[in-house]
Amino acid sequence: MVKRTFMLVYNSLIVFQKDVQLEFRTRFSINAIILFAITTLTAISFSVGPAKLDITILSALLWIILFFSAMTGLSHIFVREEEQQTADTLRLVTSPLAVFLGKWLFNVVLLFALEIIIVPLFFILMNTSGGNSNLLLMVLFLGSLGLSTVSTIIAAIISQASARGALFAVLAFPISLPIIITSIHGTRLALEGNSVSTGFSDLQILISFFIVILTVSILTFEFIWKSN
Amino acid sequence: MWWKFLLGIYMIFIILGAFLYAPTAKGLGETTRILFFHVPCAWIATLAFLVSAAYSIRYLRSQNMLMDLKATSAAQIGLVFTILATVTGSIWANEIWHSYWNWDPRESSIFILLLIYAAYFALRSAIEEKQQKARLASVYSIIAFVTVPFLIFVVPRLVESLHPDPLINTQGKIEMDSKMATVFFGSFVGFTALFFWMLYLKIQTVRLSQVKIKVNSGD
Amino acid sequence: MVKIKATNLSKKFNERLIFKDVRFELQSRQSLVVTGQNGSGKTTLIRIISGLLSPTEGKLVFIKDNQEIELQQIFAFIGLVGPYLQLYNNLTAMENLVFFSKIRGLGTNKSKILELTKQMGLAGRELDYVKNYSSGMIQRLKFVFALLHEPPILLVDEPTSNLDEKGVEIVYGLLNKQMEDKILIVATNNPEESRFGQTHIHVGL
Amino acid sequence: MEEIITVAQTAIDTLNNSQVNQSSEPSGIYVVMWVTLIVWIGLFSYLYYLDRQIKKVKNKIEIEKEGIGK
Repeated sequence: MVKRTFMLVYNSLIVFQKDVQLEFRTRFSINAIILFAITTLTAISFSVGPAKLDITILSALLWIILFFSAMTGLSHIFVREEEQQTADTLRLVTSPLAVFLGKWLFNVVLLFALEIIIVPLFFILMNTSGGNSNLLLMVLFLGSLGLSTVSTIIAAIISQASARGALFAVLAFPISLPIIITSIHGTRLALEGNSVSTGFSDLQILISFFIVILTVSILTFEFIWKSN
Repeated sequence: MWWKFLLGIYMIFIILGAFLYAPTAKGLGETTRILFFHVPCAWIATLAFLVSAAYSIRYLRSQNMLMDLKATSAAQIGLVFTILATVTGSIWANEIWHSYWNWDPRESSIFILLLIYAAYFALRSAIEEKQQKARLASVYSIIAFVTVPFLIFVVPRLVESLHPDPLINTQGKIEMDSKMATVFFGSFVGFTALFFWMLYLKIQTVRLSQVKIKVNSGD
Repeated sequence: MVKIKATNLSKKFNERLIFKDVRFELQSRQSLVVTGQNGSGKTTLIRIISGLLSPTEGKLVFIKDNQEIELQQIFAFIGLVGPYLQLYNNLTAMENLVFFSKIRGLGTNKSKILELTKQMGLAGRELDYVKNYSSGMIQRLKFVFALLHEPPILLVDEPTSNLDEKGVEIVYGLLNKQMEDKILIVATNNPEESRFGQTHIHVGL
Repeated sequence: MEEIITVAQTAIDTLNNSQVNQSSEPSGIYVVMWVTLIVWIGLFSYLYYLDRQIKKVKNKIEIEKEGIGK
């Protein structure tokens, strides 16, 4: 049993490494996701002007930007494989789970890379202080972990359907609502400077949602990946 | 076949009970009676989704198209009840809070369920090949089903950040005296029976439309 | 010793029958040729045999030392070359092949890769991007990909598409070599290639 | 449709006069009426849609049966 899990982890890392290699060559997803986030952010801060927005709206805005940036960039990882007909080659060489974990890891890293750029920029452009930063970091970490998991499994589904682009946000939005709502609430608490303990129930929800969605994705991915 | 006739009579009693027998809750006046119709619709919307997800799991395990057909039928009826629940909910909200929509926890959960149904059918219409459509739609309904329970903890947070004043939530718990409770649960049972009858009807209709006339050729 | 047994395979896409009652049994040193015009279901049958697609009816069984192999494991036993299988254009040929050999658990094993690329006449071009390859070269590279793990079963869908005569000669030599001690299944509508199979199946109504 | 509405109307009037009208908004009961109507009209139209489907299937079977008969 140990050998099989080792093989699984090893294969997932190879899939991940291949996707990173491909991404550096084309830089297709990273450009799409960062450009989208920056344009949305500047558009918002431009229209808001110098006014200081109330904290609830700010935290809602932050997560809306993150959600829709995810919708722009996180589906390429599967859609590209199907469009360039390399998905069948991949089906021949490794197990579905290794493919899912490799691509899931890629989306998690991609979303974190986006956040490293966008979140500081967000606070600068919206001229607000970070409030209780470790609560904020925890909410951001767990929220985007859940968001990238939902985006990965939904991307796998739409890569098999036609009209892919429009469908991605329509399918992913209701599923990620629990993350978005809880993260907005958590971010608001953080920006108001509350302690981690007050925001603890939000973190609990985010962790349990992430674990549940990852488990169900692992159980169902095989049915998405294998065409019958 | 007699139980169908009885169900009709039973539902008539429920309506009469709702209008004449059950008292009204204080502060809500006559509009309390909406309770007997709105809440069962919302309950059926969730029950239909549970039934659909269960059939989806059975489809994935058995690859038997009949399971997918039942899942879609349950989802379609569920969508009808979700729309009814959303409409009746907003009418009731307008009566009590004088605004058709204010993201009260129940309204938002039903609305999110409506979004999930809409996404489910959007996905189904985006795929041509029958088996692939069944497979992907089943997976989506299972994933969506797993996220629905989280809404119960999460949606109140949405309200708390949008409507900090507690007035909205007073109506959360309605104390029901015995008369009201009997009509309320009676209506629940009636609507559930109605749902399963409609489900049976829908499944038979679709199965009939797929029947092939087997030509018993002599040779 | 590997065996494939297929019993009355049939495939339907939304009520459209592609083929039915396909039956064959193959052991080492036996080969099969599948013929039929394009769109007749040749490719669908090959995809079913390779495990990419499951049949509507019928059963496909892989047996190794008379023990049935699980569906997930059969990929290690199969090499597939087909027009619908693409390699990663934005990676070089070597990067592609190293990725495939590592993920098949063979480590980087560059020596095998170089040996196969030389055999296919691609020596010296391993570090170019696949997107700069001509379609003939890509077809040859697909053979390298398919033979990397020395599969007991080689499935080839239209073996000589886009190949010049030099390429055709190499591929035919390769198919003959495979027939010597392993299983070969070729799908083609080029009558000249039907000599590669003792048994023949014609697909299409 | 008109008779049904007048019947409902008389039922409501008798109801209002017979009970002491405790609720401040007399219109409350009408809202309940509308809600009930919406629920039953919704269900009725869905069942009518199902009925249409069954009729379509019946015609299809008839045609196919005639086809075989010839």
